[in-house]
Amino acid sequence: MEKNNDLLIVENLTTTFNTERGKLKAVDGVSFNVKNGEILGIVGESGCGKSVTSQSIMRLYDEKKFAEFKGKILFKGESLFDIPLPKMRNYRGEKISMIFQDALSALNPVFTIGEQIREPLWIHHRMKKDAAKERAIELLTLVGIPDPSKRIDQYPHELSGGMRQRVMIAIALACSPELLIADEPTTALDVTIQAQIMDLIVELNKKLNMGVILITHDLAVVAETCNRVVVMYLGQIVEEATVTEIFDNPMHPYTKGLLQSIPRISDEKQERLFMIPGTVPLLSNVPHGCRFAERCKYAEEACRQNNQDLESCGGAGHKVRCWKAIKGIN
Amino acid sequence: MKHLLKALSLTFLVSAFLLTGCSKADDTSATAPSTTSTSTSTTQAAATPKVEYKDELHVAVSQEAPSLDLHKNSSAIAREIGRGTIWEQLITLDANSEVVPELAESYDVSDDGLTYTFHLRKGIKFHNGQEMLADDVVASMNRWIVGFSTAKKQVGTARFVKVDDYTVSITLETPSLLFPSLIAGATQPAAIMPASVCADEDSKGFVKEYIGTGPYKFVEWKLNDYIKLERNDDYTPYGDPNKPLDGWSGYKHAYTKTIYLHYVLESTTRVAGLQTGQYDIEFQVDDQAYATIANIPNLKLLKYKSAEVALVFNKKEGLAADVNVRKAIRSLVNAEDMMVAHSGTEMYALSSSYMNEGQAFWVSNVGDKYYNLNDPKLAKEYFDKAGYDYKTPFRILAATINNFDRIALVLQQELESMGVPTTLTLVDWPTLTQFRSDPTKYDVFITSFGNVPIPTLKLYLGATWPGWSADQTLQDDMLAIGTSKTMEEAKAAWDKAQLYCWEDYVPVVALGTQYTGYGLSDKVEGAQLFNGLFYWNTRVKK
Amino acid sequence: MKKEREVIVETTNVKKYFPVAHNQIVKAVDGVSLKLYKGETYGLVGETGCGKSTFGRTLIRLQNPTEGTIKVKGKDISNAPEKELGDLRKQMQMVFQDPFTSLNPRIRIGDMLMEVLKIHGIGNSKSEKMAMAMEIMEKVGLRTEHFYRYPHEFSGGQRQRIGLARALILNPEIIVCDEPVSALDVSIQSQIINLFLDLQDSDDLTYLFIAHDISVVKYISNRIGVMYLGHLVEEATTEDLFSHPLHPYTQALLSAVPEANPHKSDKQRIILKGDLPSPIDPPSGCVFRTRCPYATTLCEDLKPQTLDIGPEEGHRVACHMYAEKHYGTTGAMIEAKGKELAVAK
Amino acid sequence: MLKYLFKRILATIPVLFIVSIVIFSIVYIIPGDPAAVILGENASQEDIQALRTRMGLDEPPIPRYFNWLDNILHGDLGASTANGTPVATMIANQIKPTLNLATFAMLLALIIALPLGMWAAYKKGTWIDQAVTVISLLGISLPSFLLGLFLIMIGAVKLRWFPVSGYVPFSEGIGAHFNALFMPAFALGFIHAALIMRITRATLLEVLNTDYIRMAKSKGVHNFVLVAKHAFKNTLVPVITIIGQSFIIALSGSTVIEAVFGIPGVGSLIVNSVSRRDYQVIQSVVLLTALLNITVNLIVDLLYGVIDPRIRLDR
Amino acid sequence: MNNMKQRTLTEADLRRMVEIRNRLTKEQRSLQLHKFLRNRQAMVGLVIFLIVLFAAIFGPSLCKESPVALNVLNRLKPPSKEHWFGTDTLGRDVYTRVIYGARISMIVGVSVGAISGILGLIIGIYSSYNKYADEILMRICDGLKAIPSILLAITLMTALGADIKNVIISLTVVNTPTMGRLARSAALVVKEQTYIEAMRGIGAKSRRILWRHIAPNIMSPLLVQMTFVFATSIITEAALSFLGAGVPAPQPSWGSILSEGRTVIFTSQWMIIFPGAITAMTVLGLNLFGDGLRDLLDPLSS
Repeated sequence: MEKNNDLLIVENLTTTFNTERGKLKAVDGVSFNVKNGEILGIVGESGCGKSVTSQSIMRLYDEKKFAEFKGKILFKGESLFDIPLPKMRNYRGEKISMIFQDALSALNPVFTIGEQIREPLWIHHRMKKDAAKERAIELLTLVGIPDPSKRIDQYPHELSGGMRQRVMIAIALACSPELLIADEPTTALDVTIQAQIMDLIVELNKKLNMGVILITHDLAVVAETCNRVVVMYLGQIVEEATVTEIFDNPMHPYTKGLLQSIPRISDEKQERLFMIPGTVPLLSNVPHGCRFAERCKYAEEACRQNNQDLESCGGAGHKVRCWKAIKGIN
Repeated sequence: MKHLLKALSLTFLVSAFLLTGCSKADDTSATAPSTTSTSTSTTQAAATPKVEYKDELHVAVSQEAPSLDLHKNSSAIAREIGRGTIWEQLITLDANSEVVPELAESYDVSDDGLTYTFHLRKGIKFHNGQEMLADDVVASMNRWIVGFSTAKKQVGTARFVKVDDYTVSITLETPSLLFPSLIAGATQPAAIMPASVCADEDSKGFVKEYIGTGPYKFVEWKLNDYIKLERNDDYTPYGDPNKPLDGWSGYKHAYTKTIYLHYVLESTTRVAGLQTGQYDIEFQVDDQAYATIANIPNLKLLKYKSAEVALVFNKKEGLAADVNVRKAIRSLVNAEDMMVAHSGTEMYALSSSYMNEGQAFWVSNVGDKYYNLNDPKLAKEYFDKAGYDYKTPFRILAATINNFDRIALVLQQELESMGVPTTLTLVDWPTLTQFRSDPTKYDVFITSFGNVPIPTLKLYLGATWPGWSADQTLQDDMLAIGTSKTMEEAKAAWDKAQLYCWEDYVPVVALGTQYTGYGLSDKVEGAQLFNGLFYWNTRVKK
Repeated sequence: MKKEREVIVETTNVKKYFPVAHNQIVKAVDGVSLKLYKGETYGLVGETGCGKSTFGRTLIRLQNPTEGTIKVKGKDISNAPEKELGDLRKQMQMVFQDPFTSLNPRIRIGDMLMEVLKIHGIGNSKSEKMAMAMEIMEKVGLRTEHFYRYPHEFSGGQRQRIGLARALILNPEIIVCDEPVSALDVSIQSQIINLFLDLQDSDDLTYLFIAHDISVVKYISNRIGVMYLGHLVEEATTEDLFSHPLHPYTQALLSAVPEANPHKSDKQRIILKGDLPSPIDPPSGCVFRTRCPYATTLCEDLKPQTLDIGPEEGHRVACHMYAEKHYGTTGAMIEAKGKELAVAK
Repeated sequence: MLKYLFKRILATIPVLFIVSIVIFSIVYIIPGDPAAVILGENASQEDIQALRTRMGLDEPPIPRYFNWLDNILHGDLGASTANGTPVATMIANQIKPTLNLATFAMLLALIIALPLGMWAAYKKGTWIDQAVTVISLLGISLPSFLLGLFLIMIGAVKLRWFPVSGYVPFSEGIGAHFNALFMPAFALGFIHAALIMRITRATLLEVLNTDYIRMAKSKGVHNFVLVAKHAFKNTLVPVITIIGQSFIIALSGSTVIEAVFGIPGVGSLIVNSVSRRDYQVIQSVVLLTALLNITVNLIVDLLYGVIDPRIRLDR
Repeated sequence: MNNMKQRTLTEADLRRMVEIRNRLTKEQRSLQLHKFLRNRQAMVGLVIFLIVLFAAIFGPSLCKESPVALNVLNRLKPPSKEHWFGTDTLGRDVYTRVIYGARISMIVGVSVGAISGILGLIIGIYSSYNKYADEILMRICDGLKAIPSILLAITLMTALGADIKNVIISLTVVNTPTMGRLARSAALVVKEQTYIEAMRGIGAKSRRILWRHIAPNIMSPLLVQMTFVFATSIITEAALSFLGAGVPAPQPSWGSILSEGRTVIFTSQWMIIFPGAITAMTVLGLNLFGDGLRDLLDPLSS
C-alpha cells in the first residue's frame, strides 16, 4: 500500500494519566493506521485502552495536569501532537469527528438538537443560522430521521435511543470529516436498532469515503462491518489483521479465547463455552512480561519474563504479540 | 452565546452602576461630619447670627413605645416623645420639681384642700385647629384618671367638671396636698387632647388620633422605623422667650422644623450613626456606649439621674416572705458591684434614698446605715435566724433588658459564695411582667423605678403591686404622706416610712441611682434635660 | 420436549400495569401465559421496554400482578399475602442484572449470606450458618477467604457469583435470571454462563433466563419466548425458533443479530421501521402492526390469539398470518374470536 | 403548565394550614401578657384584665385559632396592638425592605459567586481553587452580625462611604437606595455567596466530566464557550436550587441584618412583635412569610422547567 | 433435595475466620484512614475540630478561674498575663469563658446535629416507605421549612424560655425538616437499588430492610449534613444570642460572649476578636471536615 493512502498513522502511542494513586499507563505503545475509506475496528474488553486511544487522537484529555502523551499521531502526514491546541480545535469536528456510546449523555440535554448540529457548522464554517439550519435538516435526512424540520427544535430527551444516536452521527458528519471515530456507538441500543445504526455507518462510510475507527467490545459487530481489526488487551495491541484473517485464523491466545467464548447464533450448541480464566488485571498492577500470560493456558516461564513486541506474522498485514504464535508453536 | 454576552454585560453594567451610585451618594453624606466647630454654648451661638441650622433633627431610639396614648401607658419612651412636645398639661414641673402652670393660666385650692380649680389659657389651639375649651380638658383629665390607676386610687370617684368654658374644677373626697404634683409629673402624663379624640377609642381602648396642643404635631408613626414630628406653627408659647427652659416649663421656640425619632435596635449601630452624623442625638445610651462616646471628640454626653435600681422581694410566698431573709440579703449585697455591673463605672450613684436629687425635696438618707453593708457574716446571722436550711434555692427573677440580668448574676454570685443555692430565671420584659405577678415564681426580682414627683407613686410600696408590700404600718405611713397638711409634715412621714422600710420591713433593697445618658453631636444646641431629654428648643448647626 | 415433564410454574394471562401521572397506565406486561417445566431453561428475549424484566419480577412476586394467575407447583401464589410467601421465596430466587447495585455496599458478603439464612431460620448456630455460607461460596467459585470482604472489593464477574450464591443458598428450584451476564465483559460472560449450566446440572434447577442478547439466550435455553410490548408473541423450542421463526417480529429480531462470522455478511436483514410504541398507549389490535411489514387492517382491528402452530408441537405464535392455517379460514377465526368475546362477557 | 400551577397552589393549602397551627401553638404558649406590656408599670390588675378581655385573650385557644383563621380567610389579618396599624399595611410596608435587601444580597452573592465558583472549578487543584474554597468556607463560618458590625466600623465609620443604618426607599432615589442597602446586602449575601460558590464549583466539576462536554470538545468548541455555554446552563439547575434556598434563608436571615442595620423589614417586625407580644402580627406575618417562601420555591421549580427542558412540569 | 453436604466448621476454622476478619477489618480501616489522611482539607478541619473538642472536654480543668466568677471592678481589662483574652463587662476572664463556651457551643452543636440527624433518619426512612406517613411527615416538614428558620427559633425560644435545652430544641426543630427531606430523598434512591429488591426477593421483612439495609446506606449524606448542621448551629446560636434568645447568662456560649462583646466593639475589641476568631475557626474546621467526610464515606470511591 502506498503511504499517502494512510489517513491516520498512530505510532507508538502511550497515554499516561496522573491519578491520585500515581501514574497509570492506560495506553502503552499502540501503533496502527487507518486508510482512506476503510473501517478499522478496535476490539477489547473494558479497560483495555480502546477508548483512551480514540480520545488521545482527539487530544480530549487535559494535557496540563491529567494526561501525558507520547509517540506520534500523523493525520494526513501532520503530527497532531505537535500542533498548538487552537489548531487542534479546528481539526476536531471538522476533519476528525467522534461519536460516543451513550447518546443520551453525549448530547447536551439543555440545547435543542438543531442548536447542537449547527454548532460545528458555525465554529468551522461560520455558517449563518438559516444556512446552517438548512444543512442540519439535510444532515438529519441523511442519517434517516423522519420529519427533520420538526425534530430540529426538539430536545435530546424527546427522541428515542436510536434517533439520538442518529442525531449524534449527524453532528459528527456536519462538516464532512475525513475520519470518524465511533466509540461503542451501539452498545446501549437494542439489536434491531443496532442493526439500523451499523448499516447507517457502513453506508455513510461508502458514500462519503471517510475513514472510520469503530471501537467496540462486540466481535460480531466487527465481523459485519470492519475491514481490519485491532485487538487490544490491557493497553496494548495484541493482534492486528483483516477481519477475515482474525476470524479465520486468530493467532493470539487472547483473540482465540475471545472468539471461542462467545456463543454464536448460527453455530450448533456446544456443551460448554470456552472460558478465559481469571479477570483482567488492574492497570495499576500490570504483570511483568506478557500481559496475558496469567490467563493464558499456553503460557510458559518465558512469557512471564519478556513481553513480545507486535510483529508481522503470516500475510496481509497480520501482526501478533505472541512469540509462540510467531514461531508457529500451538 | 448571545444571551450569555447580554447577561454578562448586564451584570457588569449593574455592578458599575452600583459603584458609581455609591460613590455619588457618598459625596453628600461625607460632607456632613466636619470638625470645624468646637463651641457648644448657646450664648455664643446666639452672638453669631450667621450660624445656619438644619431643618431636621434625627434622634436614634433603642425601643419603640407600646403605644403613644399617654393616658393609658407609662413607658418612658412614649412619655419623652409626647409630653410637652405633642401634648401639654394643665400644670407641669419646673427644674425644682415645683408645680407650675402650663395650659392653665393658674389654679387654686379651696381652703379645705378638697377643691382644685384650674383657669385655662385662652386661645390655645389644638393641632386640628380647634380651640381648647373646658370640655376638652374635662374629657382629657377624666380619661386620664380612669387610665392611670394611681390617680384613680387617689381621687376615688371624684372627677373634673366644667365650670365655664375656661374653667374646670375637681372636688376630692379627702384633701391631697400632692394632687397637683401628681397631675404635673405623672408617669402617665395628663395630656390634654380634644374631647372628640378622647371619645374616639379603638377596640382596645386607645385613642385613634394623636392630637395635642404642643409645639410639635404628630405626623407619622411608621412602625419599626420612625416617628415623625413636625413643628406646629400655630403653637402658642408661654413664658419668657429670652429665658431658658425651666424644667418642663418655659418658652418653647420649636426651632427645628421636623424631628425624626428613628428606631434602631442595635446599640453599636446607634453609636456609629451618632459618630458619622447620621443621628444628632442618641437616646438612652447604655453603659458601654457611654465610654465610647466619651472618647469621641465631636460628641458630648448628657446624663441625669433617672431611676432607682432595686431588688424587690416577694413578700407573699417563698423564702423572702420571711423578713429575716430579706434582712439577710439587705446585709449581704454589695451595691457598688451591682451598680457597676448594671450601669458601668460612670452611670450610677450610690444612694440609699428611694427618691433622688431630681426630686431633691424628698431625698432622705435615713437608711444609710443599712445600705451597702456587704457583710456576709451578718447575712448569715439573719439567714440562721430565719431558720434557713441552705438547701432551698433562692429564686432570682430578672429581665434581660436594661442589664438587670447582670445584677442578678452578681446577686447570684454573692449568695452562692455564702452557701445559698440559687435559681436564676432570666426572661424578656413581657414575660417578666407576667412572672412577677405570680407569687409562686420568684423570691426576688430586679427592676428600676423611674423618677416620680411624690413618694406615694413609688410602685413597690403598693400593697397590690408585685412584691406585695401589704404591711399595715407601711401602708399607714404612706397614707400619712398623702394626707399631710404641709410639705414638712409629708416629708417627715416619708422619712419615717423609708426608715421603717430599711430597718424593719425591707420590702426592697435599693441599690443606687442609675443615670440615663444621651449622646449628642456637638452641633446640637438647646436640648433640655429634665427627667428625660426634650427637643423643644433644640437645633442642629449645619 | 416430552409432554410428561412436570410443570413447575404456570402463568395464565399475567398482566402488570403501572399507574403513571395524569391517570395514565403503563401496560408493562399485558397478558402473558407460559409454562416452565422442571429442569429446563426458558429464555425470554425482547428489546428494552418489552416487559420481560417486569414479568420476571412479577413471577417471583416482587410486584403483585395486576391480573392473572401464577401457579408454582400447582399452588396459586398470585394473590397470596406477603406472609405466606416464605416458602415461595425459598423455592424461587432471582439473580439480577447489575452486579454493582445488587449488593448492599455496606455489608460483608459472608454476613449477607448468613443473613439470608437467618431470615428463613435455617441453620441452628452461627457456625452452622457460616459453614453453609462458605459452602455456597465455594460452589459458585469464590474462595472462603472472601467471606469478610465488601462487595466493592470484587470485580463484576465475582459479584455476579455472589449474587448467584445469595440466590442459591436457600436451595431454590427455580431461578429467575434477569439479564445476568449483559453487564459483563465477554471473557467473564462465558465463565458465568458456564457456571449457570453447571449449577443447573448439579442442582436440577429451573431457569427463567431473561436477556436481550439472543446468542446467549440461544446458547443457554431449551425453550425461548419472544416478547414485544408486554405480549408474548412467539414461543418455541430453541431449535424450532431459530430454524422456523414465525412471527414477523421474531424474524426481524433474529436477522438483526450480528454474527461473528465475516463470511456471512451477505445475509438478508430485515430492518424494522421506526421505534417501539409507547406502552402507555399501545397500538390497537396487534401491538406489532405499526412496524410489521405484513400488517393488514385485520391486524388493526383484532388482537391476534396465541395459537399453538408451527412445524413442531409447542410452537406458539400470536399472529394473524397463521390463523388461517390454524382455523382453516380467516372467517372461522373471527368467528372463534367472537365466541371467545361472548364467553368473556 | 397551568394545571401544574393549579396543583402546586392547591398543595400549598395543607402546608399553610400546618404553618398556621404550628405558629399559633407556639404563640399561644409564649409567656407574657400583651395587655400588661401595653398598659405599663402603673396599670392595675383590673385594667389589665379589662384590656385582656377586650383583646380576646381570655378565650380558649381553639375558638381563638378558628377566629383568627376565619378572619384571615376573610382577608382580615388583624391590627397591631401598638398603634393600631393593620397588619396588612405593616406587611406591605415592611416586606419591601426585606425583599429588596434579600434580592440585592442575592444579586451581590451571584455576582461574586458564579464567576469565582466557575473559575475555581476550571482551575481545579490550583491555588486559585484553594483560595476560593477557603474564602467560601470562611463566609459560612462568620456570624453575620459580626460581619455587619465590621462593615459598619469600616464602611461607615472609618471610610464614611455608606450610611450606618436605615432604609431609603426606592422612591427617594435609586442611588441612595442602593447606597443604604449595600452594606446590609453584602453582610447578608456573603454567606450565600459562599454557598453558591461551593455548589457552582462542585456542579461544574461534575458537568465538565460528562460525555456531552467531551462531545462538545470533539466538535471543536473553544474552552471558554465550553464552560460559559455548554457547562453553564447545565450547572444552573442545582445552582438555582441553592439560590432559591438561599433566597429563603436570606429572607429569614435578614432578621439579624435588619437588627444590625436598623432596617424596618419583616424580620425586625417579628422581633419587635415578639417583644411586644403582638400576637396578631406574629401569626399573620409568619403565615405570610411562609406563603412567600412557598412562592419562591414555586418560582424556582418553574425556573427549572425553563432551564432544563428535561424537567417537564406537567408530568 | 439437593446434594449439598452439611459441612461443619472446626474450632480451627473458626479461629482462622476470626483472624481473617480482623486482618481484613484492619486493612479496610487503614485504607480508609490512608484515604482520609491524604485529604489535606479534611485533615486540617479534623485537627481544628479536635483541638476545640479537647478544649471543650479538658479545658475547664485547665482553667484556674470560673467562667462565671464576677469581678465587677476589674471589668473590661485588656489582655494581660492574668487574663490572656482580657476581661468582659462583668470582669470575667474572657479566656476562661471562651474555653467553657467551647463546651456549651459543642454541646449545642453536637446535640442539634445528632438529634436532628436521628429524627431526620426516622422521618426519611418511614416516609420513603409508607405513602401515608410520607404525606403527613412531608407536609409537616414543608410547613416547618416554610417558616423562616430564625423567626421560628426566636418565637420558640420566647415560648419555651431561655435555656440551653430550649436552644437545642429550637435549633433541632429548625433543622430536622431539612434532614428529613435529605434522608427521604436518599432513602428513595437506595430503595430503588437492586439489593433492596434482592432482600425482598429473599423474604426479608420491612423492618429489616428499612433499618439494616436502607438506613446504613443513607447515613453518609446524613452524617455529612450533620457536621454542617453542627457548624451552622454554632452560628445560629450566636445569631439567637444576638437577638437576645440564645443560651442565657451566666453560661458562656460563644454566641453569648460575642453578643455581649459587640456592645463594646469600639473600645474593647478583645471581647470580639478572640471568641470571634475561635468561632470562625471551629466552624471552618467543621465544614472542612464535613467535606472530607463526604469523600471518605462514599463506599464506591475506594
